[in-house]
Amino acid sequence: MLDVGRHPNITLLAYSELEKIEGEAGNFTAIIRRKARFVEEDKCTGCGACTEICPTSVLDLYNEGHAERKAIYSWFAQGIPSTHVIDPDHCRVLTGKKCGICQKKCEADAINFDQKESILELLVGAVIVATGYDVFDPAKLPEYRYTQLDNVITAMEFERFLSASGPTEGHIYRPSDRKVTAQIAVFEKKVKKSQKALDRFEKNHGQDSVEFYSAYKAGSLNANDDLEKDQDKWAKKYEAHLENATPLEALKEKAKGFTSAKNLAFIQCVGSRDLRFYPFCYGYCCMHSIKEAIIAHEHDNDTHSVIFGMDIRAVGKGFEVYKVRGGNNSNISYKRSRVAEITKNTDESPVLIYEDTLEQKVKRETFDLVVLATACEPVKSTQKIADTLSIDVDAYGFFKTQPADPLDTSREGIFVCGCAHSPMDIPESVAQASSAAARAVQAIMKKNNKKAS
Amino acid sequence: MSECNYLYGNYCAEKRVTVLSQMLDFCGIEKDRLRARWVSSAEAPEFVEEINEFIDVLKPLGPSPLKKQTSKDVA
Amino acid sequence: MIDIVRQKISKLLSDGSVKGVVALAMANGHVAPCLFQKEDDLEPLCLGDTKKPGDARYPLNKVLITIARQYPEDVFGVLVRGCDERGLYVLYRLNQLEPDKVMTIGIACPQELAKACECKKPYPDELVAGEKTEGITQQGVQDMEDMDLSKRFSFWKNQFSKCVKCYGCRDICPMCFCRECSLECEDIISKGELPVDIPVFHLTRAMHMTDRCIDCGLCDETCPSGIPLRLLYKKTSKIMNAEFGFTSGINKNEQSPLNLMGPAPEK
Amino acid sequence: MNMNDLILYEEPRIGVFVCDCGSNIAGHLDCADVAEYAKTLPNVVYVKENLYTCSEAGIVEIKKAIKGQNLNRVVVASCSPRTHQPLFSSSCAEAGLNPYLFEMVNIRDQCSWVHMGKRDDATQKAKELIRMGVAKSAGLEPQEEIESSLVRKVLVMGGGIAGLSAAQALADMGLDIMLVEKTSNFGGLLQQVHQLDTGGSARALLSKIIDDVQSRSNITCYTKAIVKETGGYIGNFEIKIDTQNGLIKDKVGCIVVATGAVPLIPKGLFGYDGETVISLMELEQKLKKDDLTARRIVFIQCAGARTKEREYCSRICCMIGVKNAMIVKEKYPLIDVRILYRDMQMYGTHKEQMLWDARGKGIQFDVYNPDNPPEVKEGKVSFFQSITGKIIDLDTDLVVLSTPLVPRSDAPAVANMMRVPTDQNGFFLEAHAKLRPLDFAADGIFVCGSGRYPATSTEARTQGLGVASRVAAILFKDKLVKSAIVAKINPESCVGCKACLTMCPYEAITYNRDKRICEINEILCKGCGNCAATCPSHSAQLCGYKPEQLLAQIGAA
Amino acid sequence: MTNDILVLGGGIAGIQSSLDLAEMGFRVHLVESLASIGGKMAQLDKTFPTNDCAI
Repeated sequence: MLDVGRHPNITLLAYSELEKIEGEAGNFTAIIRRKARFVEEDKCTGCGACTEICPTSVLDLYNEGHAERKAIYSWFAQGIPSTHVIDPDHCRVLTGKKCGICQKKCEADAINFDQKESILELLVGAVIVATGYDVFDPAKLPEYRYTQLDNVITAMEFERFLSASGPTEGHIYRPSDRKVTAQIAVFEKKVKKSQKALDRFEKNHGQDSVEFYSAYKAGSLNANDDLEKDQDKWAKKYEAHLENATPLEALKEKAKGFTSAKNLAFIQCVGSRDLRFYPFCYGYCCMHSIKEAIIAHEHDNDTHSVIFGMDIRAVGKGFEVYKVRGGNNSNISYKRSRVAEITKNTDESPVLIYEDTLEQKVKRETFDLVVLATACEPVKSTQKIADTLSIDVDAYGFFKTQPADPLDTSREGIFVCGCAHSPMDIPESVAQASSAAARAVQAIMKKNNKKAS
Repeated sequence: MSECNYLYGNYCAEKRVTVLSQMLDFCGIEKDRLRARWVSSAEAPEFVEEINEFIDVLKPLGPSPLKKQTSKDVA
Repeated sequence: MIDIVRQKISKLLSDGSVKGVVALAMANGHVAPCLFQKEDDLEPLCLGDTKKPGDARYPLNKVLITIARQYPEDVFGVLVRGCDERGLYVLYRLNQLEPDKVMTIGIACPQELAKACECKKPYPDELVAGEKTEGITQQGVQDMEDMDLSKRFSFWKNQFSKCVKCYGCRDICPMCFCRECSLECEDIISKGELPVDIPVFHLTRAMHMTDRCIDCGLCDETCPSGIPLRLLYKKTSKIMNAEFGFTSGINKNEQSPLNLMGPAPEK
Repeated sequence: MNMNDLILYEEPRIGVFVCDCGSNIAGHLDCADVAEYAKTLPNVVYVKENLYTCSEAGIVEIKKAIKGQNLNRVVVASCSPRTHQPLFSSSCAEAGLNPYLFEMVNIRDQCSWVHMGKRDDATQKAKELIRMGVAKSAGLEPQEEIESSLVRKVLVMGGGIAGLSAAQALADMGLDIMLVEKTSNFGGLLQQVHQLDTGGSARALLSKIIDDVQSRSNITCYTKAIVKETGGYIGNFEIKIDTQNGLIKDKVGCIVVATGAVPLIPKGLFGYDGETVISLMELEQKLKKDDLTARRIVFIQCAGARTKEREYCSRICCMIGVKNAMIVKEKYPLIDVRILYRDMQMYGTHKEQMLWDARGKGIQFDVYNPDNPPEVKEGKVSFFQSITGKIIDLDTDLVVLSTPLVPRSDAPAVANMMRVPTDQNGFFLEAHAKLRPLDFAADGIFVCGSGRYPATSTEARTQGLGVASRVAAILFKDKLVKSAIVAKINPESCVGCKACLTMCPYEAITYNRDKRICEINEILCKGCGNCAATCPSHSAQLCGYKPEQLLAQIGAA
Repeated sequence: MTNDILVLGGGIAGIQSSLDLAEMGFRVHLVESLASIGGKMAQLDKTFPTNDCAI
C-alpha cells in the first residue's frame, strides 16, 4: 500500500470517481471527478489533531457501524493517502451551522472549507476495473433475524472485533453487552451532573439528600427559612436524579455477569449457494470462518466454535492442513448442516435451529455469538460503472468475460480482475491483477505496433 | 523455529549459544546471564513477557562479577 | 623406530612421489623442523625424543601449510604423530591442505608420552613405526566441573589475569592459520592494556576452537604463564561431543555441525 | 574501544533532526530537552527540532542543513524506519549526501508510544537511543547501489497450457522467449482431457494457442528438450538445454517454471486394477475413444487425497469428476451414475450450476465419512449412507476413482537444480502465499500452473498471463538496481576456509581456486550477515553493519 | 499513442496491478472512491493460512 503512495509512476486519485470515458482501445479519454476533501493534500500531514477535537461524531463504516468516527476523519489509521477528509453531510460548517475548531487547531493550516470538487481529463491506453465487492447484507434473509438480534453479526464485523485497532481492541464482547455498557456510560454522565447539583444543596443545608427527601415526603421536615425556599427545588432535583440513578444501578447489576463471548457459531453460505440470491460458492468464506475461530481462540483460550456448513470447502494451498490443525487445537467442530432459523432466548443469546445430518435430528442450540459468513455482492455502483464504461454485466452483477480470454470485458482495451470479475480469495485476486496488467500491456503494445508497422 | 527471514540463521545461532552458555558456566559465570529466545515482529506480547522474565532472573544474580573489568572499557 | 622412518622417507624421496618431507632434524644440539629434499642427506633426521620421548614436539602441519601455499601443485610428506594426523583431517575440512597433496609418515607415541598428554588416541591411523598404545580417559574436565561455581570463577579469574597477551598459544596452534586474527582486532580486545579482557580474550579463542581443537597440548606447553588452556579446549570438545555427537579429526571427510545450515543433527 | 578508534570516513560532521511527530512523540517526552542533549554528543555540529520531519517543510529543513552546514552524516530521530527510511535517505541523496550516510533512530514506536505516562523515563531513553544512533552514524561509510545488466530473454520451462499462455503474453510484450517442453508435443495434461469444464473441446483450445505460439517470430520452441543447468543470477542466468540437436548454452534474464503436475495412479486404493476400477484420466481416454459399456458407474471422490500422507485437497478433481459424469449421462443416458464424495469443492460462479445440472440428469450424490470409506469388492460397492443410516450395496461394473494431482517425479530434481524450495507435498513453494503467489523467494524465477498447485485450465491460463507481467516488471527496466547492503570479503585476510560458503542460504559465495579465497556475488547477496557472523578472522563483513559500527552502538548504550 | 493506464479501484487487486504496471515503466492513474486505498483487505485483522497481519 505504501509503495503505491511513493511510486513515481503512479498518480493516486483517492476520493474520486470516473465520470465518463470515450474513445477506443489504445486511445481513451477519461473524465475523473475529484470530490472535494476540504483539506489541502500537499499541506496535511495526517497528524490527526483535528480529529481529536472535532465535536460531531458519525457512524464509522470502516468498523461496520460498531464504532464512531468524527466529521473530519481518515478512513483508517495507516491509510494512504494520510490526508484527512471532511464529511460534507455531517460537518457543522458545511451543513450551515457554526464551528471551524479543526481549522483553528490545524498547525499545518491545511483545512479549506470552500475547496471545490475538480474535474480531471486523462488520456489512457487501457482500463483495468478492480472495483472489488461489497459484503452481502444478511438482512435480506428474514430467517436469521440479523436486524432484530444484536448478537448476530457478519464475518466482516467479527473481523473488526478481532482487530486490535477495532471497536473492542480485539476482545470479543457481545454486541448486546456493549449496548448495555454504552447506556451505562450515558446514564453515568447524567447522574454525575445531577449529583453535583444535589451536593450543592447538601453543602449549604448540611443534610443528606436521601434523609431530606424522605423527611420532605413524610412532611416531617423542620425547615428553617432558607431551607423553605430550596426544599421544592431540591426535591424535584432529587427525583430527576433518581430517574437516572435507579436504571443505572439495574444496568450495572446486569453488566456484572458480562464476559467475552465463549461459544461461537459460524453459519456458512449466507446468501451464497442460495437460489434466492447467489446460487454459487465463493471459495473463501469457509476458510475465513476457520481463521476467525482460530484467532478468537488465540485471544481467549476457552472459546469453542462450531462451524455449520454444507461442505467445508478448504480448497487452496495449505488450507486442508490449516483446517485440520484448527479443528484439533483451537477446539473447532464442523457440523454438516444448514441452519434453518435463529431465535432468541431470555438473555439476548441467539438460539440456532438446525438439522444435524449425521444424527438426522432437529436440534436447538444456544450460542453467545453467531457469525454469518456472508457472500460477496458486486459493488453497489457496478451498474453505474458498467454503463459509464459501456461493458456488460453477467447474470449475478459481476463484469462479463469469456472463458477463453478470462480477463477481457466485452469492450476492447478494458480488462477486469479481482472480485469485480468473480468472487475469489486474495492469492487468486493478486495473481489475476498481474494477469490483467499483462493483458493491458499487450493491448497497448499491439496498438503501438499496428501504428508503427 | 523454521520461520527465520534468512532461512537458517536462527538454527546456527542456537547451536553457538548452547556451546557458549556451557563454556560460561565452566568459567564460573552463571549460565542464566545468557539467554536466547526467538520472537517474531508480530509477537509483541511474547517479547514483553520474555524481557520481564529475564529481568526477574537477572535481579537476584546481582551485578556481573567482572563489573570492575568491563566498566573501564565503556567510553 | 628411527631407521624405519628414515627408510620410508628416503623411499618417498627417491621414487619422486613427494617433492620434500617435513620432519624434525637434530642440528648443533637443537631439534628443529626441517624440509628434507634429497634422500642422501637424511642423516640429521630425528623423532624429537632426545632425552625422553616427545620432549621436542613442533606443529609440523603449520610448516606444511606455509610450504603448500607456495607450491600448491606439489605433493609433500610430513612426519605425523596421532594428534598431527587429526590436525590434518581438520585442515582438509577447512580447505587449507588438499588430501591428495599430502603423504603422512605416522609414528605412534609411547605409553609414557600418551599419559603425559592425557591423549585419547596416541597413534595415527596410517602407522609406519611404533605400536599402538591405548588412550587415556580424560579426567581433568570432570574435576573442574565438580568444583562449585564460585570456586571455578575465582580459579579461572586468576588464571586469565596471569595472561600477558603474548599470543604464543595462537602462534603454536596448528589450527590457527588465519592471516589476521580477531584477537588483535581493537574492537573486541582492548589494545595495549593488561590484564587482558576477562573472559572475552580466552573465550573468543575457545569458541573458534570448538570444532577444530585436536587436543595436541602444544598451547599448554608453550604458555609462559602456565594457564591450563588445554583444559578449556577439552571442555569445548566435550560439549560438541555431548550436544552434537561430533569429535574433530576423527574421519577424513567430516562435517562440523556448526557449519551445517539447519537444525543441530540428532545426538 | 572508543570513538576515535574507528577508521572514519572524513571527519564526521553529524546533523541530528529530532521530530515531534505532532503529539505522537512530543506528547510523551520532552523533545526540546532531547535536542539540547543531542548538541552535547561527539561530532554533532547541527541539531534541529521540528514539528513534522516527514512533511515538505521537514525535508527542506534537512536539505538546507546538509548544504548550509556541509554535514556528512544525518541522523533523524522520529518514527519507524519501515515507513520513512526510503523518504529520508532519498532526500539526503537529493541534497548531495550519499544515502548510506543516513541513520534513523526510532523514538516513537520504541519509546514514546510504549512509555506513555512516564515522561522523564521516555525522555532519558530517547537521549540514549539518539546517542547510540549518533555513535553508529559516525562509523558509516558511503556505498554505491549495485547495478547489473539485464538480458531481455525469458526461459519458459514446460509447454502445458500455463507455459503456453505465459509465452504468448511475453511475446506480445516484445520479449524473446525460449519455450522448452520435455515431451514431443505441447499441451501438457490438457492433451489427455476430452472436454473442458467451460464447454468446448480441450484440443480446440490447445491447438489455437499452440498454432499462435509456434507462429511467433520471437518464440523459439524446443520439444523433447530438458533444461540441464541454470547458473548465474537474476538478469544473467546461464542455462544449458539438452535438445534433439545437441546441447544449447544461452543467457536469459528470467525463468518461468510451468512444469505442471500429473494425476496420481491410485495403486492399492479401492482395488484399483485399471479394468473395472479405473482413474479419472483413464475415463477421459475412454470417453475420447467413445468405448464405454457399463450399466452402473460409481465415482469415488478424494481417492488418495486429504489423507495423512497427502494432506491437501487437489481442488479440481471434484469438478472434473462431475463434468465427466455429466458427459457419460449425455452419451449413455441409460447408465446409472452415482458419486460418493466427502466435500464437493465446487467453488466459483459456474461450478455450482454444474452440480444442479448433474442432479437434473439423474446423477445421485452421496456423502461418505472418511473414517469408514466405501469398499469395492468384485463388482460391488458398499458404503454407509448417513442420510438413511444404513449400509448400501451397489453392484457396479465400473468404478472411477477421482485421484488428486501430484507433483511430477522430476520436480525435486528441477527444484534443487534451480535451488528453489518445494512444500511438504512436493509442489513448488512460492515467495508469499498471499501477496506474491507467482514469484519464488529467489529473484528472477517465477512459477505458474499446476506445478505450484492444481489449477483448472482457466486458472492456469490466468496465472500464465500473471507471470508474464511479473517478468516484464523486471525486464522492462534498462538495468537492475540493488541495495548496497551486501557483504564483502577482504581478499588479503581471507584464508579460504569456506566456513562462510556453507553458511550462505542464497549460495552467493564461491571459492576462487587459483586465488585460494572465497568471493561474494553481490547480486545474489541478500545482506543476511551469516558469513560475517561465521568468519573467524572478520574478513567477511556486512557493509553498514560492520563490527566496529555495531560495537560503537553497543558501547554507547 | 499513450502509455498511461487507468486503474479503477484501490483494493488489493487495483494496488497489485498498478504496482506491476508502474514497475514496467507505464504511467498509472489509480482512482479510488473512498478517502484512502486498501479496500476490504485493509479491514481484515489477519489473513489465512499464514496468519500474518493484513495491513
